[in-house]
Amino acid sequence: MRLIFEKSSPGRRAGSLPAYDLPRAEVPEELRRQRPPRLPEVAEPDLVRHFTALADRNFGVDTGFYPLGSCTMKHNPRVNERVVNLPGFRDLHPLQEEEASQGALELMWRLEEILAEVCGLDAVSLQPAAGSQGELTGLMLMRAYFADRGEADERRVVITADTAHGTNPASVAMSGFELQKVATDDRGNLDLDDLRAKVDGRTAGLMLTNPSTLGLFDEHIEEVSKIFHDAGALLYYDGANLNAVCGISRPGDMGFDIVHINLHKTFSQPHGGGGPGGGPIVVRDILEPFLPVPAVVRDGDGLRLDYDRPKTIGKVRGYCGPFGVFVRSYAFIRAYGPALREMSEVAVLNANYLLARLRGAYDLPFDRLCMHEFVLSARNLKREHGITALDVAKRLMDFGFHPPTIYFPLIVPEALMIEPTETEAKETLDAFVEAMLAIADEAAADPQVLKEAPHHRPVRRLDEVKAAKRAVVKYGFEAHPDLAHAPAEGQAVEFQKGA
Amino acid sequence: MRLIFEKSSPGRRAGSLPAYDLPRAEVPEELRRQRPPRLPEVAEPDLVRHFTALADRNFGVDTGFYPLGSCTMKHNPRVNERVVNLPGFRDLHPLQEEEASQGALELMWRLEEILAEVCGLDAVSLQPAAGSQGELTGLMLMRAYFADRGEADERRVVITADTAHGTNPASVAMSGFELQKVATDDRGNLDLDDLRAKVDGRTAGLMLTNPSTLGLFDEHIEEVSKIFHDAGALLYYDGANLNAVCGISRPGDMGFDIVHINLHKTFSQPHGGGGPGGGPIVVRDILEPFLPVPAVVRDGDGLRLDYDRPKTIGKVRGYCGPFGVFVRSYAFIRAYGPALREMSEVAVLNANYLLARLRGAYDLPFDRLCMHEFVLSARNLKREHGITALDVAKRLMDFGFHPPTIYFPLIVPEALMIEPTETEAKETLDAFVEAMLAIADEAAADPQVLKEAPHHRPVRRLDEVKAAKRAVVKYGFEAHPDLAHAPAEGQAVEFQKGA
Amino acid sequence: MSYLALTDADREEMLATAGVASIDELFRDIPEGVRFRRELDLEPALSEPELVAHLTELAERNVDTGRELSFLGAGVYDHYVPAVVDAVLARGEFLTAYTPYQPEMSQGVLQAIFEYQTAICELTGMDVSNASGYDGTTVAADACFVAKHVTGREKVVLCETVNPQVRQVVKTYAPGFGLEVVEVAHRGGVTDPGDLRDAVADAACVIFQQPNFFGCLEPAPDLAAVANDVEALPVAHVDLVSLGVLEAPGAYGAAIAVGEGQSAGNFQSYGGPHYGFLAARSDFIRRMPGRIVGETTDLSGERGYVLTLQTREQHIRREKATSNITTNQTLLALAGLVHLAWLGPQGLREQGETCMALGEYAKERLGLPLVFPDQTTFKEFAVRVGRSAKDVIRDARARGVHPGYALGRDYGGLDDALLVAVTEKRTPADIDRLAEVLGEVAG
Amino acid sequence: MSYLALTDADREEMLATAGVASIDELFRDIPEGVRFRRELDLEPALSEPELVAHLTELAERNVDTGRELSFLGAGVYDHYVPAVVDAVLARGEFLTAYTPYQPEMSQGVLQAIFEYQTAICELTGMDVSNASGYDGTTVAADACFVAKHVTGREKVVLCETVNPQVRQVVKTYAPGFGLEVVEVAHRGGVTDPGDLRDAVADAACVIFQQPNFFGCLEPAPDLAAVANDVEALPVAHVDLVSLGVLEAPGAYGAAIAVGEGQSAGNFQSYGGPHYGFLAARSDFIRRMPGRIVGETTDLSGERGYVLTLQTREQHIRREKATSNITTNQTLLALAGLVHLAWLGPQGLREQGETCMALGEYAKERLGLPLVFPDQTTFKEFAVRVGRSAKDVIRDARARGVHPGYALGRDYGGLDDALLVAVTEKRTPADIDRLAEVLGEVAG
Ligand SMILES: Cc1ncc(COP(=O)(O)O)c(C=O)c1O
Ligand SMILES: Cc1ncc(COP(=O)(O)O)c(C=O)c1O
Repeated sequence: MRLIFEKSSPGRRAGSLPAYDLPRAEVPEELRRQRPPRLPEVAEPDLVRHFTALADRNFGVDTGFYPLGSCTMKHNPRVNERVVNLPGFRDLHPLQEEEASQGALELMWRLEEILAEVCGLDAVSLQPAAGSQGELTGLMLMRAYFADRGEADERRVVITADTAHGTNPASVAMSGFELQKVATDDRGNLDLDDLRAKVDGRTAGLMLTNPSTLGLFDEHIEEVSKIFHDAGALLYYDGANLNAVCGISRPGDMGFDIVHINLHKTFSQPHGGGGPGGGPIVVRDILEPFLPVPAVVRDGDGLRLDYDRPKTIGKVRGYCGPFGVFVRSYAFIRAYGPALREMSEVAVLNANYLLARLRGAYDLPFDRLCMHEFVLSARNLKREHGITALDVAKRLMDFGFHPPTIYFPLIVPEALMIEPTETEAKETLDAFVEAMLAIADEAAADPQVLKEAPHHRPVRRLDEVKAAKRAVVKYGFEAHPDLAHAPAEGQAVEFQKGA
Repeated sequence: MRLIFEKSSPGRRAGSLPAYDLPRAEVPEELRRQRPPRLPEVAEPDLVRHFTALADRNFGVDTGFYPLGSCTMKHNPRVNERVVNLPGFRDLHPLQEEEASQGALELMWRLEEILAEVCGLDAVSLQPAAGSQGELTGLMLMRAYFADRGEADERRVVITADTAHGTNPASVAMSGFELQKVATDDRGNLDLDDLRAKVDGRTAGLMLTNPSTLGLFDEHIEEVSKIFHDAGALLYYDGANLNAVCGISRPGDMGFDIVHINLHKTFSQPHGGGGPGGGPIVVRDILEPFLPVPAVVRDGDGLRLDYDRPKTIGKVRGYCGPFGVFVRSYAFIRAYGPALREMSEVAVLNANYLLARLRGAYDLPFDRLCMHEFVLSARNLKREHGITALDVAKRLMDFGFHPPTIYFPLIVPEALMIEPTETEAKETLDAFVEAMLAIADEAAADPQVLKEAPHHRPVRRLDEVKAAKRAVVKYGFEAHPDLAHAPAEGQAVEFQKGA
Repeated sequence: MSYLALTDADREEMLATAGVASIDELFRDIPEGVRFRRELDLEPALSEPELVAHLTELAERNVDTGRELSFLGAGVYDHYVPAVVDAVLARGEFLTAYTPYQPEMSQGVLQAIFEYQTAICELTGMDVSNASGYDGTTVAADACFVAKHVTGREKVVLCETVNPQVRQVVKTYAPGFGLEVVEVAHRGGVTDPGDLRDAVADAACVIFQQPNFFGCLEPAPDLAAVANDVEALPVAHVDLVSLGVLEAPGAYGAAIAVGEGQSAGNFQSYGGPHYGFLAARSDFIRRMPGRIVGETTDLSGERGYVLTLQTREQHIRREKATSNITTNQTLLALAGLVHLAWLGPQGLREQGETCMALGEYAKERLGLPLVFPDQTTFKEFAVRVGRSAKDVIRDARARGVHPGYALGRDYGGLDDALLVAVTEKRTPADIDRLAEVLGEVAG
Repeated sequence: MSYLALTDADREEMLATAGVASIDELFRDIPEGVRFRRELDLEPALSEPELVAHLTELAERNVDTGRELSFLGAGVYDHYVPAVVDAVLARGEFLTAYTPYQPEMSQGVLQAIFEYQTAICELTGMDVSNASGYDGTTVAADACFVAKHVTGREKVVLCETVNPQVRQVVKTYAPGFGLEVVEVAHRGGVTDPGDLRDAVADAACVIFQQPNFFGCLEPAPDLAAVANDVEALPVAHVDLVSLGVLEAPGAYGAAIAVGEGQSAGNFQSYGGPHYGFLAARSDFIRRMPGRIVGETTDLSGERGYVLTLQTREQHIRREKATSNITTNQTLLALAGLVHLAWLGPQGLREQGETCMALGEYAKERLGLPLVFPDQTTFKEFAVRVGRSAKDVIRDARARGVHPGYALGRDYGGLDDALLVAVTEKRTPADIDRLAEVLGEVAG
């Protein structure tokens, strides 16, 4: 499909703005724009058609089943789109005086109360824009906490699991800590011996996802938290998998001191093809003094923003964070009320149902009941037929399903990480199972059809190696390269896709 | 694709409404519902997916070029959707007190002024819900007018052109007039001799589309109107083709006394897959007393609804008509201002450009410059290759275009009635031309591919004869018939599609 | 602002291709005498932001039901419209499509209409539904046209308890159809079967409304029986919201069911666009007005949908057509379908029960004399306010509450009667507020 | 209300298939000691209409820019957002998609990002743009991280005229990066190149804002030159709306351009979600943080788009990644693309010219002393109001006008300074009204 720049024609335009007849103000020559930017020039009809056509080439939860493990692709209720567009939210300036933004402050206050209850902890900052930023913020809190105790120079190490999401080690590095990895035992729990060997006075804390990225709840979590707390270290909970345990088990009760929540996962903020998201952090009281400013505080019968926090780490994002995201997630939670527990129950039921029906055809590295998601391995297909997890994923597209996350977690070869979420009907799960079983059969009967999949998408399998080698990252106008006649470099590469 | 009833499962639901704990009010046994209606039972996620999937199986102006002759499928500006959803319009009750609906009354008043100016006439009623209802209303006005003059019993006949849209004769019949048809001459104008022979003291009036459904402006329109007015009869203007002449020639100046305007054509109300529409009527002062009530009238510096019109025909629709349609069309017109003329100029330019490029490959029954649309004939293809207008239409689908109107007007065999509208880019027109020329070539080279077209739509050519014979017009639940195993009856039938 | 895509260069090239020297020459066939030579006298073009500002200013001069606590109904109701309806109607493939003349391009809207027809038939207990009519008034007129052709008779009997808007439209259409209209007065808020019997002789049809304009439940089965006894078609004008708790017209012998669809899926929007529904017994299928979608198969035997029974329609049958309608209200009917699917059978029943319960609560809290004390009501009821209802409305609105509709606008002797509507959106607390205000302003 | 689809029958069957007797048993691996045994202490579930009523009530407790005449900017602006943006963002295929990990499923969003990257590069004069960062503050911190790795240096120089929100975020991130932050005070509203030269020695980068927080135009080319002289990366923080009239950072030697995208395509929404953009010279392409979309071909040689250069990213490079970011602001960036395509080059230039012209008109009409009289300003400017700006704001708001931002919140000695923003939505008449009100309330 042509780029909008290729549909552009000089002098065409869609938009119109008011023109007041006022004398023109001059920009000093040396600061004035010399060459006009080559933005698209199209009329509104073609603008609408272009983006309608692009949407038609995209797949969302609205289009069908999207079991992308670790991403919790649940239904996004339409009522949330209605309320987030209320003028009182949509057209509110972030620096509006506090007395004129009480509704916004009230919503944030209530959302904080809810998240604290769900996590079993004491204080919340809604500011982080995503889970990764929540991680970074949480680690900054750790540093500030130990600095405050004069242990800044000792507490240098943060431990993560070898199943950890890539953001965990990356956040550790960005926040200036040293990284240490701990192994996973044969039941998918943290290896306690390895752990004991590594935790000491240099340990600042643990970052853990529980249930883990294997979709398994750590059976020794109490022991784990004891090990860290006894060593004077803190525990950080990566909340990406919170959808499994709302109202069932609370991070604070498990012993975690800092939690981030991905509002765009558990609490249904639509992810918009990459974002926005929200990564609020929820902490134990000992960490509250270090939270980012401003804090929403009660003041008489009103609310205000408190900047006067001497020990704060500062700010990690502008204003109070991604407010629109808060509105949607707040609305989502209020629709459920205490039945949030049922949400998690059904998410776990759906996952276990799929697991039970698929375990015969694909390898199951850790044979336990799963939580909201589970990880299969296509290594049996690879061994027997040379069919990889990538091939399975691409072939699923032809059956009208979005593939699961693949090649993650890294400790599982040919990983297929499947998360159905609670909003899918049994009929949908059954149809997915039929497709997965059919693919396993095809692997034996007709492997080539898998290797060349997908066959029914707007494009066939894309050459990712060529993309990386050529690095064509913008339209070149007159000088745009013609990759079609560049040699093929290979096909989609086998690394983590999803999560 | 399955029907939503086939996706239904007992106990599932999407919606939720407030439940107040109040004593339950009983319905008398004999009036109480006995068997619950079998409405769909689906959760919101599947509800959204179902209608998303249905939308994907539908083609609109947003999807691509839609040259459906006589339907004026132009772009629908998105800003109109924004303003029509303003709470002050969307949530306004039609019986709200006048002092609390001044904004709505003001909008209707301004729209009436605009339509009167565009038509060159004096008074307007926005009430009719569509063009057809405008016709009926206009004919009721004729009857009331002659009744008022004591000529009710003489003036029994309404004359229409043999090129007239089906709604014209149908409206004549429904309003209790007798129908008489007048022929078209070899330049596509009304046949004046035939006309003179038919107009007499029994003639109530003429119904005419000008430019005609052939896309041709009647070169003798002044003479035509003189003939009717001399006979004491009235002239009715079917405004379906008004998009050709805004600011260029006004029905009132042509001699017409009553006009209907299809707001969903010329003034861009989106047609929504069948409706809504709007069919305001615009009349000469002599007819104003008979207009439907209420009328919007100035009263001091406010506006009010006047019901006190002793000679009114009454009401043809509830309240003041389809108000939301007025909002969109008013916004559309205000965006153009006096440049409405340019809108018509470009509509006519686009049509003549297409005509010039296609005339070589398809027959052109009336060889003149066209207005906003033109009518080709596929009779040459039929004669030489057995390819019908229907086959051409179906094949166009494979090129990504909506077919033109076919088999209308009736006086043109194998008619292809093409209306590009003013909002199409030249690139789009060129692509359409290429497709039409390619199809003309295919007719000779590979007629079978046309006979079996379309090949790239969600369904292949549908059996309309079977549909009419079997008349399955609702889902039968347990007893739903299986047409797949019923014998084929034939294919799509060759009658008017479009307009 | 304009929505044109041609550049100047495009225009030049296209004029040349068309073989004319100028835009003006394109119009050479238009006689000089009817050429419009000045500029249209319209206000200057507005940019998009100016357009929005202007329309916002107009909109804010209206008091919508978000800005005052409203109990105004009388045929159009402030029911909740679910957000999914907005989302579906915003899809350009639905919004910007024309009537599905070419079925292979339009399976989405065709299947949706087929589903709509099914839902309407289920609710009304009928065999066939059309794809919608203009609104709740015109479908009543359509029903008369059907009845005339089916019975060959020339009289329509209208119950006075039918919405005045509907009656007015029927009376406006009737003469053209060659029909005379007779009205039957009500007794105590409902139609008396005896009175109807006296009027019904050689009528083509009888139109009654359930619940009627006063919110009262008519003895619908009896009225239908009276009509059927003399082979006049009983036409029931019903509210979809009531059909979860009230019997389906088909179940008590109605031949045709019609109604205003607004309360299922459409915003009030000052009266439109809305949709009217019309469903009938299968005997009348070939007399139905308007579009009907039917199921069929394609060349490969796959199921598909098309506009069917088109030989009824104007584009084929011309002056012999069952109606002149072409554009209808498909998009609004689609909204109705989405709304009904969102509610489901259980939701619809609960909604009806809630409206009734709130109604009873309101009667009790208001403590005002009921105009029709002996009747069961649904969603709406009439009370006496002791003085001119118009004045009471004015004074209540000054207190931020719109208390309802002044029945004196349509019925003699009811100047002090107020018609109060309660939808599921009005809470008991809202009703308490209404009671408080009426306590202050009622006579 | 819930969004669950399983019926009770489904649950029974599925539990059986999963081989457990009850829902509770599904959680048997969770140690007893950490099981949560009571019900969550949350308010009861709300039905959809109740939810809308509740949130509407909250929303109405805010005074949005539709309810008062506002001149508040300071980083977030009330520019017009075209209706097409709403329409595109409402498409479920965009709205409800995740990051395009599987390109064959996501060509729509991938191509859109590629187009976005192209537009950002055109506007900034850079070679490569990422797919967006969180907002205008975090992209500045990202730039520091890039600069640190590129230069191996450990100091960041921040001009004091950079938005305080941005500076605070940079200072919060810096320690983790092992960076020290030095600020350069302004002279008369802009940064003096000489002052900068004194501070820039062995800095990794210099961050300046154009137009700066006071709306003043910095001597950007000189500042960039000073940085380049010592091989510190010049990082320009720019406003997209200004780039139709102001020079592209790439054209005056900036190494990296960042900024807040809100003013192109996003509503104010109390500060988010918005998007931050980050673009750089091609030298830094393999140090770029975040997603980048690249062009490639498929098995048949057809053009297509994929996430590329992923070896920079956390899921592959782990602790060695150029950033930890995964979720970004794609939907908001898409809004930006639609907005920019709607405007086109001519529209963008006109918008910039209009904002400037209105600014000059406002300075003249207000007739208040300018805080920085010698500077050219864009869209925003600072005036002295003769008494506490906070009090002036309070009193002006009481008259229905929000006059701007109190600079004293961030800058010493400016308690009487008011920062006034004028977008194309403010008419000369609006400005007259502001002048009138300030005439009443200014000291
Ligand atoms: C386990 C885990 N941790 C962290 C993240 C990062 O969260 P976000 O994408 O919100 O930055 C994700 C999401 O991709 C995740 O799956
Ligand atoms: C020439 C002509 N007349 C009348 C009509 C009927 O208009 P409407 O569909 O608005 O009832 C149409 C539209 O189909 C038409 O093309």
